[in-house]
Amino acid sequence: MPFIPHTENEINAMLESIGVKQIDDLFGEVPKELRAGELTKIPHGLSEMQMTQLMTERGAQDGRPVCFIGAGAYDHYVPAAVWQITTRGEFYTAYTPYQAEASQGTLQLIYEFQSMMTTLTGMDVSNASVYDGASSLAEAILMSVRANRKSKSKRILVPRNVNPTYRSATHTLVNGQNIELIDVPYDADTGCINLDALKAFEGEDFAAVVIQQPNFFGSLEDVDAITDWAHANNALVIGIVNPLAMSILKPAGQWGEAGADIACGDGQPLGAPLSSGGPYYGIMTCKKALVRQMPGRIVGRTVDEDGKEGFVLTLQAREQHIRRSKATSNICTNQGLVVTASTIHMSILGAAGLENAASQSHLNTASLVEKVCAIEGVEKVFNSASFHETVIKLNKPAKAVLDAMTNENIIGGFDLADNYPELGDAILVCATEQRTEKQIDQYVGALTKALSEV
Amino acid sequence: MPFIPHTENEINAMLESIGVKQIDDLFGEVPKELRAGELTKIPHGLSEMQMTQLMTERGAQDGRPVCFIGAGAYDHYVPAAVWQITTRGEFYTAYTPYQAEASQGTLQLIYEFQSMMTTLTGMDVSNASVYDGASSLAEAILMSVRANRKSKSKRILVPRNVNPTYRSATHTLVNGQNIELIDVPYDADTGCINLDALKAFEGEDFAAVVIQQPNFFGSLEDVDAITDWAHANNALVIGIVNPLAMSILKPAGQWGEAGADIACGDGQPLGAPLSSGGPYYGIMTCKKALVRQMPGRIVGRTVDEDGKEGFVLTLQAREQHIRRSKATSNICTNQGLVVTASTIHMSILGAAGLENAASQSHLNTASLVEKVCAIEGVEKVFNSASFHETVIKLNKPAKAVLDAMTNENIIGGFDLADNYPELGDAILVCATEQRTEKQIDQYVGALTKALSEV
Amino acid sequence: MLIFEHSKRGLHKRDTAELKGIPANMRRAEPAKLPEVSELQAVRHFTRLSTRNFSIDTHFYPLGSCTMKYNPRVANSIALMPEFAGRHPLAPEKFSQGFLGCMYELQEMLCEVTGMKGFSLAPMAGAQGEFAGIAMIRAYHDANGDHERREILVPDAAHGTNPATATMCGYTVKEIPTLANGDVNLEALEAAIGPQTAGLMLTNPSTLGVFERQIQKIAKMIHQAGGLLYYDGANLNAILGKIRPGDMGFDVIHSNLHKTFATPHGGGGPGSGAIGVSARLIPFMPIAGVIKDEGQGKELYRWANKTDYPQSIGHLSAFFGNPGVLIRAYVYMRLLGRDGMSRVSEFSTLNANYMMAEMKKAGFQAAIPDRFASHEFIITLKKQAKELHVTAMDFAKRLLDLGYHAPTTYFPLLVPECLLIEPTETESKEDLDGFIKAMVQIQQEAENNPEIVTTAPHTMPVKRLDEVRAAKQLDLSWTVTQAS
Amino acid sequence: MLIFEHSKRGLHKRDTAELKGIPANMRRAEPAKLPEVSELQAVRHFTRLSTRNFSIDTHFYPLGSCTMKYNPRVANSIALMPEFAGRHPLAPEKFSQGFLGCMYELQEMLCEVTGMKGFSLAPMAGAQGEFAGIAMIRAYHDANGDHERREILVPDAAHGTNPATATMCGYTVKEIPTLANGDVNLEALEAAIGPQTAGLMLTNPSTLGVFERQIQKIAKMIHQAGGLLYYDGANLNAILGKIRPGDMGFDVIHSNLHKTFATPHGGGGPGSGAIGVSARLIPFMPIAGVIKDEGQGKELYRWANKTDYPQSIGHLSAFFGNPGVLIRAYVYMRLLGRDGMSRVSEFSTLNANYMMAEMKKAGFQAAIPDRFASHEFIITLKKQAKELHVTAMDFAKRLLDLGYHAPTTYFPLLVPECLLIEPTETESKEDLDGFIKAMVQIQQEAENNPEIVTTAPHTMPVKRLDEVRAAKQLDLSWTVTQAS
Ligand SMILES: Cc1ncc(COP(=O)(O)O)c(C=O)c1O
Ligand SMILES: Cc1ncc(COP(=O)(O)O)c(C=O)c1O
Repeated sequence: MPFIPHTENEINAMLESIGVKQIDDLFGEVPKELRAGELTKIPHGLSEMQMTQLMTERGAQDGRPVCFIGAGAYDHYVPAAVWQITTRGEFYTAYTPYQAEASQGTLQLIYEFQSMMTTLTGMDVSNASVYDGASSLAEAILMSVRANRKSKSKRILVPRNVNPTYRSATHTLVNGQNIELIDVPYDADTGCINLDALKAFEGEDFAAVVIQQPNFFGSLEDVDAITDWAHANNALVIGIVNPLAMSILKPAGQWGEAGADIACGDGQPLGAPLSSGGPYYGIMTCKKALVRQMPGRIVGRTVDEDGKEGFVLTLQAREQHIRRSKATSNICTNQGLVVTASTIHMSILGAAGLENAASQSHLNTASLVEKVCAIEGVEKVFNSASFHETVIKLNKPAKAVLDAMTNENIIGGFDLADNYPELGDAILVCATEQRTEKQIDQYVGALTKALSEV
Repeated sequence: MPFIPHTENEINAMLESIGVKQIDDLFGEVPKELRAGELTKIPHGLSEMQMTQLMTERGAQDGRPVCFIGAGAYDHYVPAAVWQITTRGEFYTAYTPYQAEASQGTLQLIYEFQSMMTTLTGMDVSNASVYDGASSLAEAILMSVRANRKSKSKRILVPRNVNPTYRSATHTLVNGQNIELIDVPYDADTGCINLDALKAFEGEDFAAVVIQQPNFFGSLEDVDAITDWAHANNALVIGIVNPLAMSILKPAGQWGEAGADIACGDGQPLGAPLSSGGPYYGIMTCKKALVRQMPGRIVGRTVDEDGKEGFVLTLQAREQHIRRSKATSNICTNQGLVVTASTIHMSILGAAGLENAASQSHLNTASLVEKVCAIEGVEKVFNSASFHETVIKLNKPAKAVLDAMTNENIIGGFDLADNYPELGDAILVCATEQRTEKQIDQYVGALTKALSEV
Repeated sequence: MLIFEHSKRGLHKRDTAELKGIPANMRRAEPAKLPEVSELQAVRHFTRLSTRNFSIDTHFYPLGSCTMKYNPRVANSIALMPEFAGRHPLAPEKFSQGFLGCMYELQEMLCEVTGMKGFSLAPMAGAQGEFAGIAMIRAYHDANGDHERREILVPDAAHGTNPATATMCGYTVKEIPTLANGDVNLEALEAAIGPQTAGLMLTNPSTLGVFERQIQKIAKMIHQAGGLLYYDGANLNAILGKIRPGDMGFDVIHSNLHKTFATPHGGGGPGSGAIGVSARLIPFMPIAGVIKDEGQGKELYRWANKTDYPQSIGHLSAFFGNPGVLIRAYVYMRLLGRDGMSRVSEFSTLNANYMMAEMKKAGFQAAIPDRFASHEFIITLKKQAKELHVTAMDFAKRLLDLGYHAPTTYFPLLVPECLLIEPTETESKEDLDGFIKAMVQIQQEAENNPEIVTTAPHTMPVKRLDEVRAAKQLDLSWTVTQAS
Repeated sequence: MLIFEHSKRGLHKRDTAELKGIPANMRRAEPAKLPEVSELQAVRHFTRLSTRNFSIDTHFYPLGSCTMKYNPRVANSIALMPEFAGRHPLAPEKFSQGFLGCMYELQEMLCEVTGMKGFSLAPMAGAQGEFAGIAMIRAYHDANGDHERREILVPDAAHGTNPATATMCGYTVKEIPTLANGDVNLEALEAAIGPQTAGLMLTNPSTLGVFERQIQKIAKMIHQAGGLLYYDGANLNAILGKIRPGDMGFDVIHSNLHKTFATPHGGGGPGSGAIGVSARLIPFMPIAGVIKDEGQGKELYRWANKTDYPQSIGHLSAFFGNPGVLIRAYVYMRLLGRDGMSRVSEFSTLNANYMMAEMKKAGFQAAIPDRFASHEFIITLKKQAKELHVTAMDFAKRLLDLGYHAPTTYFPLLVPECLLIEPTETESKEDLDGFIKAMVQIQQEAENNPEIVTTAPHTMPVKRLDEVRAAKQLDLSWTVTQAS
């Protein structure tokens, strides 16, 4: 038992100090009938070596397929320094920085993170993360309902081209508070929201309008027009953004005349490995006026008794450990370690590095799309501008084609059938900056083959 | 150029401070004809991402075969904590601890390492490493020539069952100083040195006798008898030991009546990955009386001005940076990082952990040998006691058999033909504690198949 | 110095590929003002920053209710293996059997060790586990047409996330008082229960560090009233392998895998608040869980979907929770194995009781002095505060100087001037003794030289920070004042 | 506290398999007295120890002659990839093409950037590279029957490894004096050369931080006398990509890959002292090098053996040097690429000259004030030592307090009270300026309050240590005094 550092002698000395005969006596208050028997379904312990062998086998079983899916999680390159420093014990094994003086490392880092998020999104303030992109949307919606002074409505306009699991998770998370999410249809040609669709809602009362930029199809919304429309209709604007895309796209804080009110999204593209879907982190930024409605931890810069600069958790009166049932949210543990990685990632890459990764991903996807659309029976679905992700349509059953492509060790795209049956055999594809020309050509080969065989 | 942190503005300011127009002016003293042209054979720079892709490909090309070779480098398990801590920047990117006050981390660690090496080998003192096992033998031999007060001889008895590359590297390294290495034959039945073979040398003058325990064949020498014989003949005893084996075998300091005088060997089994042969490190330990003849860095415990305990490099008057042409050795840079890993490795495993790894490796090899010797045409070569490594003989050409086994992703053993042609189609096999029963059975299957096909 | 202050405009070269097809009006006009530093500057900055933290790897960190135990390094190296770290969440099953197999086994092990019938790994922290649990309770009542149950009962000792969660689920919260001996006040509970009761949230052992002895009675009372029982598993470490929440009668529980199962807290997260349910709540489980389909002599693992749980409360996240955390917890559980589980609770309980005994002997006042502690216990310093004007916070700050992270302060709220001390099973007697010695030293200082305590810490990178100023003169991000 | 002092006898359980077939008299009677600690105790101990070090990742470290530049983290992660870290040195070629391909390309790149005709990666540090080089010189003369050449010439500015190496190879050493301007004294050299001359070992730029301008003349003198020229490549960083030792006329060189090519120094090593040779020395190269066989349209890489180099000086190590270091150097070179090489020497030279210029302006005395510095330069504090009784060592110790690692002190031996300062190209102007500011501060302290300097350091874990005691009362290892 390498994790328990007690010798027999010590155990005896400790029991003696307590005044009991054996450890079990310490559980004397527990009713006998509640004592568990042997946990037969739990296997016997493994040594670290055996565990490593087992997981090496399990890993090998899954292999390392070449990935052309994005759909909310993107295979970007992360410099080696990022996780080597992030996993230093002092970052990796610290708790939430409750004792500020003994946590200046994490606190300053979060302050720097907040600064990076605000410049990237063009917003005024940022928190230290919520769980993920979906939960950031839910929290943003709850926040907008609390914050919108012009509307008492609990209704939120949510376009259908917003990430479908974000929509369903948000439903789960806000539903208890009687908040209603109203579908807004997308335009069949562009995949985007057009103002005509919104006009249908004019005159009604909404707390907020959600815009995802780029939207789930990778298409670029006319964020300026939608933002202005929302504000004209007394609704707040919640932008869901891809933070890497923010390095090249107009930041949410600059949308329309007044900018988005809240920008959220998933921080994964900034240094988090794909890792089967998490841990990532949810971005939450907003205008200054809304800061007291923001959930989650926030770090502020202040001074110590000697006037020396230092950092603390601040505005804690919003949080559950102070406000309990009246807190802005129940969130306590957030995604600190990934925030740490992300802050280091952004520091190493800088704006130029992010722009390079974004533009190269865009170029790779464009190249992929151009090449596959040259194949008979493959075409682009939407004619709008897009960023680094695109919907293509096949003339054969998408599921079967994607299955066939796995034989070439390729994950060919995300099948849209479950969420958007109206699109037919459509798949969402993405080639990040990590995809080489050779891999793109392999994709084209595998797709061609699959289409001919299926 | 991510490793050069200068902006154009800064470069200009710096040039101005120096008083030159351009960087090239700083090379003005260099004769024009010595200026290099374009280095056309060096490829253009890669990004970190491209480099990672390239090396991932190269790595995949070599795969991860199942390894049944030892022959001086052993595939033992290294706990994950070892290299995660070893590669912390403060250990990884520090220089040799010349400024003691700013290097207490490394210095204390080396002191602890020296302590571990002495208890493991049973010797009095240890240095902070030399390059590897082979260089440790060469340095030990040079040391014995300097240290032996009873003999002025430059002749050393080196059994033929000492690791053949150790012998040839040692020849290279000591040859310039007119030191002569004299072969001692091994017994054909046991693979070991017997006293009869040594008796042939009685009456001659030798500075030292070398004993490898276990020897290159994995066989166990009668170290007590050989040590006593050597001492009786005024020769010092140099033990080459496998430090993992030292956890279960009689330590060199206890061989015979008086113990070995110098124990050396390769530290690889204590936490160094196989890594194609290095970096490992050479162990150097000796009796206290010989410490001033020992090459390499040595750390001592002392006190500071306030009487507080601290650590420094000591006995530096032996070293080249002080003694120059009269130094005990030219060694300067050693294998510090691997020593760091090894110290952490031994701390995590403890004596019990080393014993477990050693005994399990021994058991696995025994099991492998038992199973393969049940195959028609396979037999053990030596009848001596052995530790975790054994020579087996095949009734088919060894090279061809080993080649065939690679098709099953197995490295089947080390072919002894080049170094010991007298043994015929013999190979040296080893199954460390990392080899599973399943892998051992795969070996048996692959060998059976290979023998039938070749 | 901030990383931004090392930044030099113009250092990074742009090598941006053409942004084909993106109209100018959708583009960014000015680059984001991220720092421009060399890789060495970044590495050095963050390496140095890291050393301004206390952590498990550097310090004893007895933060009550947080279970700061050793986070095995092998769990990290396995989670970062390229096959796991590089796996896309939507990868087809063909490329997922190794990973999903681990997740399935993790679910099974969690069921076994908690006595629950089903487990979902979806929640991304304890609070989200609570949310999922309470949402399921609500879905259950709704499915029964039981719409009038609008209230969740919460003992006043509960963690703040409990009432906050109930609110988030649309419930009102009624607080139940706790007796001086740490047990729930049954009379008050009796009085509070009614047809409006949806359920009770309970931590057992409670945050007061004692086992709720009346748990079976409480469970009966709630169940008889038609309510359900929620177990806040933050304190599962105290009973792991010895007592199972399912056997106590709980209907739904969350387990903070980042506490009990030793995944790192990372300066704030990530976590996992995996939830277990009794049979009647299985249909309501969140998506996603892993299902094992057997057939044709082959096992196939896959993610559950809406059709597996038709009454599901739905998704909780964009994908499937925090698999990188789950892998670490899985590794930890497999390392411990069957027998290791109960050793966790045994030794964490031993450590806590030993510390409490020694501290009592040294003159400190335990909040509940006459009972055994669970894996944590409370010291109250109200005497010191009153007589010496040295508060629990002062003790906490002074501990930092002496090389120990402070215990949790001022929680639970009902004990004045309290320190909630949780040593965990991975700390050695040597470190426990060192901590006690430090506390004794501070007590002496408080008596003889109180200023050294009340102005502590003295050896940290900063002294006590002005929190009021932080909240009033909000400075939440760096802004360029000057280009260089 | 030593790790041994945390140890508790009886903590570790023995689970030793039967030692079948090993006779009792060959076994260990008592277990080795290694520490018995928990994994957390070990992790915490060594994590804490690490923070008692200065390092590149935490501090500016301008240690002259040591080229302490940034060690890219990606090189580490690649070297530790399981395919490379797990590769057995004797693995068959079939499982080695990826690795050997890298090594082959590394040899080729080193040839190109140094102007040599062949390269061997075998030597495990600079000193072993020197050994191999001088051994080859000896083998060459021996092969020519030139047995009377028994002397190696070494300038007095040379690093201690040079004379030590010559001795190890069985040569006698003759020192050649250096002029005040840093150049070799040609008259003295002329006088020293003779039929006994086997060769000359030279560092260029020299350890005085200036380029040896007469190198072509020196090469001619040595070659005409039948000697060979050895290049100590420790200072290759100064000329990388701009000037090639091969073009200067050197016959054999070593390159400290752990310096110029940014592999970490690891608190003492490991290194690589790869050696390059001119055509006439190729037959004598050590084993092993990587050879590319072409044929049947396929390339096959393999290790060289004795038959490839029949006159080889032989093996230098048990296997093939330090491949883990070589991989890191390979990664670094590929990252820099063709154009990056000369940027290394340009910016390391710029940094050194800028620092020298600024320090001269601040009143410090450069050892060779009228010439350009190479990538390093020397400050002499003999005036301060004489007038203020503050020595170079005092300055060095005080620098530690101010957050800078000290430069190399008292080397080269011929400059009194010297600091050899090598900033390297990866340090920013910000850090250079900070260092200069610290030096100015120390100078002021030396004038106004010398004691603060002469008793420095004050902020390190220990004050100045008693080295005399260390050497006299040898305490080189911990011994059990008491079992616990
Ligand atoms: C008793 C208790 N319940 C719930 C939680 C919430 O868990 P999390 O922080 O993972 O959301 C905590 C964590 O601090 C806790 O201590
Ligand atoms: C000029 C010079 N030559 C040779 C060496 C020896 O190199 P190594 O330490 O790698 O053996 C050094 C290293 O300190 C050096 O500075």
